[in-house]
This record gives sequence, C-alpha cells and structure tokens, in this order.
Amino acid sequence: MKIRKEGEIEYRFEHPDDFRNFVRDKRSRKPEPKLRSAKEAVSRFVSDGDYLVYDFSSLTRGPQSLIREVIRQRRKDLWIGAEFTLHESALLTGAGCVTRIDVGFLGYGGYIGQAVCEGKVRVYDWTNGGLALRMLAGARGVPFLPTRDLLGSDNMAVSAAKVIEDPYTGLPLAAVPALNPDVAFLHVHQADIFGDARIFGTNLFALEAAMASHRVIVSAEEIVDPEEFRKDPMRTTIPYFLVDAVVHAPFGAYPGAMPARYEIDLPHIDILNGIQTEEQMQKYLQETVYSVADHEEFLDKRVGAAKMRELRGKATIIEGYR
Amino acid sequence: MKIRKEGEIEYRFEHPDDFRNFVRDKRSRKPEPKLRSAKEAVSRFVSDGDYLVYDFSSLTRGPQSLIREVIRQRRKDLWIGAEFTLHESALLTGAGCVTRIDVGFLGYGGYIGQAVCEGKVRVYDWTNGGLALRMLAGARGVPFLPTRDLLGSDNMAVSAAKVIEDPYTGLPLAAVPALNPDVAFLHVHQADIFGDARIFGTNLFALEAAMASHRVIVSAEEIVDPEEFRKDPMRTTIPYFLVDAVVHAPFGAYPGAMPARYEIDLPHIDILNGIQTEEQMQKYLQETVYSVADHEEFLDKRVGAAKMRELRGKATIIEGYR
Amino acid sequence: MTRMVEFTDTEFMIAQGARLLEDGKTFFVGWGIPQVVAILGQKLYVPNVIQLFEFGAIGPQSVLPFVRGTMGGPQNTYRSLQWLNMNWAFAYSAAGYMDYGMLGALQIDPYGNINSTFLGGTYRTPKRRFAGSGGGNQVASHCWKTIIVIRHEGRRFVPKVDFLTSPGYLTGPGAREKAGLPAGTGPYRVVTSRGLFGFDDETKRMTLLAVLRGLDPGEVV
Amino acid sequence: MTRMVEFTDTEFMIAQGARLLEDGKTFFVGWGIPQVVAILGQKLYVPNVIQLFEFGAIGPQSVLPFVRGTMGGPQNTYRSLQWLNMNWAFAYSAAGYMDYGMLGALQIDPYGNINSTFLGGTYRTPKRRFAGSGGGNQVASHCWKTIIVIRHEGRRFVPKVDFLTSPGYLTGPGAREKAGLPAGTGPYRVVTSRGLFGFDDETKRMTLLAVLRGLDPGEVV
Repeated sequence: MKIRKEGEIEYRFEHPDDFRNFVRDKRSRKPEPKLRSAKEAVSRFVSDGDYLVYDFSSLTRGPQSLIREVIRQRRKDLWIGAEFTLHESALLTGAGCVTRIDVGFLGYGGYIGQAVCEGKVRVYDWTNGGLALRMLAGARGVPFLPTRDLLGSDNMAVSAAKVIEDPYTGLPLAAVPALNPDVAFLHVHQADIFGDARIFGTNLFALEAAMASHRVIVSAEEIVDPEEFRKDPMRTTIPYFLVDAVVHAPFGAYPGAMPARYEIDLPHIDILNGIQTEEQMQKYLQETVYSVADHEEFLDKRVGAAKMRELRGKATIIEGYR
Repeated sequence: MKIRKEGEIEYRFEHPDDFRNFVRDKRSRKPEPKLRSAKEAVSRFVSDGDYLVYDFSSLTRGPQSLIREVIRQRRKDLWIGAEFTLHESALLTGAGCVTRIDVGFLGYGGYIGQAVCEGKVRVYDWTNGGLALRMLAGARGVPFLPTRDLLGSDNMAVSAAKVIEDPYTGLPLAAVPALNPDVAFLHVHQADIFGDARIFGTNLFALEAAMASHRVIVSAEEIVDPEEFRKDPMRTTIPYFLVDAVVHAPFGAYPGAMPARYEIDLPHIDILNGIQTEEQMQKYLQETVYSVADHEEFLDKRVGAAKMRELRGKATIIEGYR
Repeated sequence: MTRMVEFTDTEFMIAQGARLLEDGKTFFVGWGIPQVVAILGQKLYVPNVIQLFEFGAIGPQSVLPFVRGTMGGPQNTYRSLQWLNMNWAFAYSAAGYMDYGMLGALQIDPYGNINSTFLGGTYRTPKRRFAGSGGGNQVASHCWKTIIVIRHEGRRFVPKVDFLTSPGYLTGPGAREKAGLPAGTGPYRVVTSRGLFGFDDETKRMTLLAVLRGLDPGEVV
Repeated sequence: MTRMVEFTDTEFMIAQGARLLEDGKTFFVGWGIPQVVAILGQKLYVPNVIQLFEFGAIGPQSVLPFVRGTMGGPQNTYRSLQWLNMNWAFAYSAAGYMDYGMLGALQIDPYGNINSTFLGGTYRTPKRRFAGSGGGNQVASHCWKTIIVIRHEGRRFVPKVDFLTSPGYLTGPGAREKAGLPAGTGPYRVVTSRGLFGFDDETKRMTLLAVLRGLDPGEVV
C-alpha cells in the first residue's frame, strides 16, 4: 500500500524495503536499447492512479511533450508531485487526469486556482524544499530526512511532515517522509539509446528523482552516441540503468524554453495564462493535444517550422550549456 | 565547546546555530584576492587543536604539500577526519601533530598501526559512509542525518552514532552527528585568486567539506582567470565565498597522483610504505619536510625536474578530466 | 527647476527594495518582484551582491530582457558562479550562508508571518488559491534577514494570516527558536508601495520606518 | 597431455571470485583484492557488469596496469558512466541498486560477520591495528548479496570476530532486519584460497560448497 492517510491528510509513502525490492526485481541493469515513441513509453510506464513527478517547469525544460501524451492517453486519477507545477497542473486537471497535487509552487492562471477552490483537485503543500528533500530521502533509501524549515508554519499541519527531536541537541526538527514516485519524467538536452542522459544548466532534483522513482522516462532534444558518456563522465546527469524509456523529442519543452536550444514562446504562454473557463480549457486541449496524433504532428501542424526557427534564433545565451 | 564526551568516546560536534553564527560573522562573501603562500595560509588558518579534514588521499589528489606545511609548522594536537587517511595519518602522527583520527580507512604501513597500538594516537571508527554523511549534515545545517548502515556493527559502539526510531515506519536507523571541521584542505586542478575551484574527476566530499568547515584552504595545480568560472558554471566544484585561502601548488599531490596531470611516484610510495620505526619516520620527515623551506624547494631539491617530467609523461589517461 | 517623473506603486516598491540590497552580501531571491528588485539592485547599486535562486543558480548576473514569471531560464541563470540543484541551494541557506532573503506576499501579520497560499475560506475550500510556498518557506526559515515586498493595501496587512506559509516571528519573541528555526533569523524589512517597515527588537512587531514623500504616516499605518 | 600451470593461493582466490561475477548486474567493489577480481572478471567473463566504487566512480571499465593499493586513480575510474562523490555512491547502494558487494576481510565468523579493524587485544589497545571499515560497512549493509574474499587460514575463520566491522547475519536468522539493516540482504559467498562457501538459508551459517581440486573437504573445513 503506497498511500497513507492521517486524518484529513493523504500522502504517498512506501517502505524503503518495498522500494528496494522493486529496484532489485524490476529494474534492469543491462544496456538495452530503450528508444520508444512517447505513445509507447507513456502507455507502458504510466498507469491510472500513478504518482508522477517531473523536473523543472512548463516555462523551462519541462517534459511538456510527455505531459501532452499523458493527456492524449487520458490517464486518470494521477497524483503529481512538483516543485514548480505551472501550466502542467492546470492542463492535467482540465483533462481530468489529475486528482491530487503535492506542491511546491502551484500556478498559474485562474483555471487551476478555481479548480482547487471547487475541490476538483486536492492540493497538499509540502513546499519546494520539502519536496526536494522527500525525493533525496527516496534516493538515499532512508524513510525520512530532517530539516530546519517548515517548522512553525501551517505547511506542517496540512502535510505529513512531523516534528522530531534531534538526538544530539534536543532541537525540534521537521522530518519529511521519503518520496518514491511511480514514474518520473525528465526532459534532457542529450541522451543515448540506453538512457544515459545529460542536462545542461541547473536542475531541481533530476538525479534524486531518477533514483527514487520506480520508472523513469527520459525525453531528449538530441540522441547521441553512448561512447560520448564514457568519454566525459562528469557531464552525465543520469546513468542508463536508472532509465526505462528514452523518447526522442525535439522541442519537447515547448511552449517553454530549453536552455541554449530555444526560447520560450511567450504568445503561447499568454494563451495558457489566459485560460479561465472550462470552455477555454477544453478548446485549448482540443487544439493542442486531442486533435493531433503525437508530438511530431503537433510541431508540424500547430507550431510550424517558422516558429521553431524563430525560437531557436532567440536562444542567444549559450555560454556554459554544454 | 566543540568536543563532546560520552564515556570513552570523544567526538567533534558543534550546535548548528553556533556554526551558522560563525558563517554569518566570520566568512566574507566579497570577491577578494586570496592567493597566499602555503606558509601564510597554514599559519593563519590552522591552529593547534584544530579539527582538520581533506579530500581524497595520499595516493590520489590529496593536499600533500599543505600537509607537509602543517608538519613543517609543527602544529600540535590536531584531530583529523579522513575517509581515506593513508600516509597522511602516519606522517602527521610521526611529526607529533595529530592526537586523534576519525576514520574512515586507516593505512598504510606498519608505523601508524603501531602508533595506534601504543596509544600514541586515538582512532575513532565512523566508517567512510558515516564520515561522508556527517559532512553532509554539517553542510546542510542539520545536527544529524539518518542512515541504514552502521547498524549491528561495532562501529556503533566505538563512535557517537546513535540508534533512532523512524517516525514513519518505526524502523531502527543509525543517526550520525553533523561534522563542522575547523579547517578543510582541498587540492584542485584549477582555482582563481578569489577561491573559485574546479576538481576534475570524482571527489569524496569536496563541496560538503567546503560548506561545513569554518575555514577552507584550496591548493591548486593551476591558477586561472575568474571569468573562466562564470563562463562554465557546471564545472565549478567550490564557489569563492566558501574559500579563505588559495595556494598555487603545482605537484601539490606529490607523491600521489593528480588525475590527468601526473602519475603517482611509486618508488617514493614504497619508501612511505616501508616506514616501520621511529628512526625511519624521523629520517623521512627530516629529508622531505624539515630540511626544505617550502614546497617549491621540496620540488626543486627533493623531486627534481626530470622526475616531474617523467610523472607528467605517465599521466596518459586524460579523457573526461576537464 | 525639478523634473517630474511619474512612477507606479510597483515601480516604487521595486526601487525601494533595490536600495535595501547590501553589496558584498548574499541574497536568496524569491519568485516574482524580488527577482526584478535583485536585477535592478545589482545593475544600479550592488555589483558584488551574490544572488542565489532555489532552482540551483549560485551567484548569477541576470541579463535583460527578463521574461516575466520565469524562473530558471537562461536570463536569470546567466554567468553564475556555480550551477547546482535545489537541495544544494537550500543547503547554502540552511548552513547560514544567505545573509538576506527577499520574498513577495499576499498577506502579512504584525509579526511578519507571510501568507502566499490562499485567501478566504479554509485550506480545503479556499475562496482564492494562490501559488503557495514554493521555496519561500525555506528562504524565510533559513536566511538571516528576510525582506518582504508587498503591495500597500489594507486587506494585505492583517492581524492574523489566513495561512502561515512562511514564518515571521510567529507568535512573538523567542517563538522562532522555540519552534526549532535557526536562531537569530527573521523578518527584517517590509517594503510596500507607500513606506518601509522594520521590526521592534523587543516585541518583534512591525514598526513604520519611513513613508513615501508626500504622504503622512496616517495614510500609511 | 595437459599443460601444468602453477598458481598462488591469491591468484586462485582472484580467479574464483571472478567466476562469481554475474553479467548485466551491479557490483559494489571494495578496496584491494576485490578490485583485482572485478578487473579480471570484466575482462574475462562479464563485459556488461556495472562496477561501482565508493569514491564516486559509477560503471568504470578499469584499465591496466592497475597500481596496487590505489583507489580512485584514473585507472579504475576510466570510462565511467558517471563521476560523482561518496554520498551519491552510497545512495545507489542504499536505494537497492547494487546487486552484489565484494569485500576482503581479516576475520570472518560463521554468520559472515567481517572484521577488518584490529586483531587481538581491545579496541583501544589492539595487538595489531588495520585499516578498518573504509566503506565496507556500507557495502555489507546495503548490497543485496555480499561476496567475501579471504585467505584460507585457520586464524581468519573464528567463532567470534574481534571487532564486527561489517555486518554479516549478525547473531543469526532475522538479526539483520531486527537491527534495521535493509531486508533481504547479507553475505552470499566466501571465496578462499582453498574453497567456496555459502550460507544456509535456515541457519544463516556458513556452509562448504566446493573445494579446490586435489584437496579433500577435511583439509578445508
């Protein structure tokens, strides 16, 4: 049982031995080709009721093409954990995919706020630091980690964080439970067919999420030769044996930006920010998700070569992203 | 008071608020030139009775020139914390600098083993994982971190690790106390005059140690332009505001190897491994440390250009070290 | 003759906030207006300020144009000293390396407790739901001095916040320490569109420090 | 005719150990002889084994010449999948990603508890002091199956180890779990210069599996 209840509060928690058993029995260490279409990857590794995490946001390096595929496949009752869940939460809620959200930072626009007020979706406030630490605990195989924040705030009361006493000083500390999601989405700059992956720039909790999750789907702007990774091990963000599927997804972060590859599409973001009503939401989903077969058709028919060229041209800050 | 006693056991521990106060009041955030001679850096930042940590070992990227300077300045009553304390512990003990050692891995050669048996130096066994976790706790500003090892072993009994109960599962966990050393030595490939530093290859706990320590001395094979760091932030191991002094030390890891720069000097290592008696130890210290004024004279008179050329030539594995 | 320059409330807040930055110090910068304050401050007054962002950018020198609402894009990650991740970013603040934190807020109470989660109703059935903490809770918990930037509207200054998202002085003197938060930390300044507030050393309650020229204190408090 | 090849006890142990490696699995490799076993095994039998070292090398393909006694040098860090640090290395094992661990030992008891810290006397005044755990305690605690490589000498096989450095089955069935160690882990094989040992599923005590050809079990047990 991976969902715990404490009064009003539900939280995802798995005994570390149960997660370890899954890692031993179900995760392959063999270098096997894992290149899949988004359709295959999502249908195989994302089930109704799953707990889903992803790295970064709808504005920056978010796995937007994978999230659109989840919507296209009309997954139900997902629980998402997101430090920055910006438009993702609104779209997934509008599509009826999500019933619970651990945040983080919940935004934007009127739609998701309204959905929370109407009880369409339940939000649990863990804070960004709390979620990052839960993921680190999940990756380190410990059931909790302690921290000197959350204390004294109402986030303690609405999450399953607990106050514990430090055995060395007697200080009150906040303990947060490990998080071991069913599936993690990571959109990266480069990956090979086995799953080795590179992110350029900062990340929120990419390696933590890959280690702590049952399944990991990597979508990559570019597929590179596996030899590239062994030649430059300092640049590997995720090694292949943590990855279950690799999806080649150029412009996979669209309409958000992929640092040093393409800029954010602001007019499109303004449309997203403007979504207030159910009608506007369903119209947007119809146009951008349901009415196209896949990401390739989306780019071809809804974005277009000219726009992609324009956004690539706007990505003028390259320094350091390699 | 930074030393705690529990029966037979002594351990270094500082209340996280005390360490935070030091960081607020005594550590500068200003980009000031910090280039110092090893003599200046050690005399200013290493005092008798200090707790000293360093990253890696006498065989690989260890701060050997700084350790020789500590011996030359005849520091007393040092306590060292080292995951791999190989010849360092023997030399520092032989020179009468060290009275306590937290390990880790204690080696090599007969001398240090004999010194422990004779009670010349006290050893506390925390294990490598335990020391790395203590350092992470110190860097994260929490008084302890939990782990699922040490449990059931005699290391629990001879260190100040404690068994605690996990608030989520009731599992027994080992808690290790935060470690906030007085000073950390880090030998790096590149640094700038402000203290920004790069290590190529793996490290044991370089960033943890730099954040968790009161003072940080970086010795660098090469001094580079500060602009290099801002152009490539993914490659920064330590940012300047964690560093108190920068020492330019080519061959600073000698007789150990500096990955991709020079290989280990095996004949010299064999001499170190062969040290058994007090007489052999004092002879070695006289020749390699006391009889030379500084690292530059050591390289010039005791190593020599030909040997350095030879060791540079042997460093044929370059791939990935950049 | 003097030249007249018109400015909006928001511009005034941003300008005020930028003047509070101290050079050669570290600032943990929250999402939104604080980002703009930090950019302005670094360009005008404090070239050697070290900005830190929760998404892992250590010491960036942000460039314009700054894309509204973004965090973690190349613009405010540019020319960092170091690129890491969120757990490391909060390690810097938790270990005491962050001198200042700067946050926006929906509501604030006399002890500087911040609400950025919801307004009205209950947590489960709020009247209006907002972003929530993001990393604000960690910033307000860890940083030595927290600066809060907030619009000067009566409904934002309340005796009790609807939800305590990020801790101020909680219930008063000693309450932060009693809760286990790092000692010696807490709210430092509140910058509004009309004035500047501090906190009384004894009572830990907000006190007026300065008002916008042309207004009298009565219009501010 | 058959060709005679002489080998030393150590060479035999190394060869035996190398045959135990399983391809396509992960191995946490301890200091010393296990490093040599891993190199031999990867070159001879198991190209797709993923080696992991506590100093942060994930999946290296070590090259020769291997410098005796070194750990973390370029030779056994070469062509890694990823270079990290010690806390990350032990996260991989703690989270269950390490199928096998391989360690040397000074002493071993019937439950596979390992001593690598001291021999004789007491902890404070030992007769002989050795390296201690290094990362061996974490390897023996986290990895699913631990393989121990040890010289076959009577004084090394003892009813009770002088110091329990790295946990085997502790006092017997269920003891590891009771102590809080990850469930389902423990010693798997003991490779000596004369034979191969396993552990009884029921009693968790060491049992002889095979002996060096030419010896009879009496010479081994």
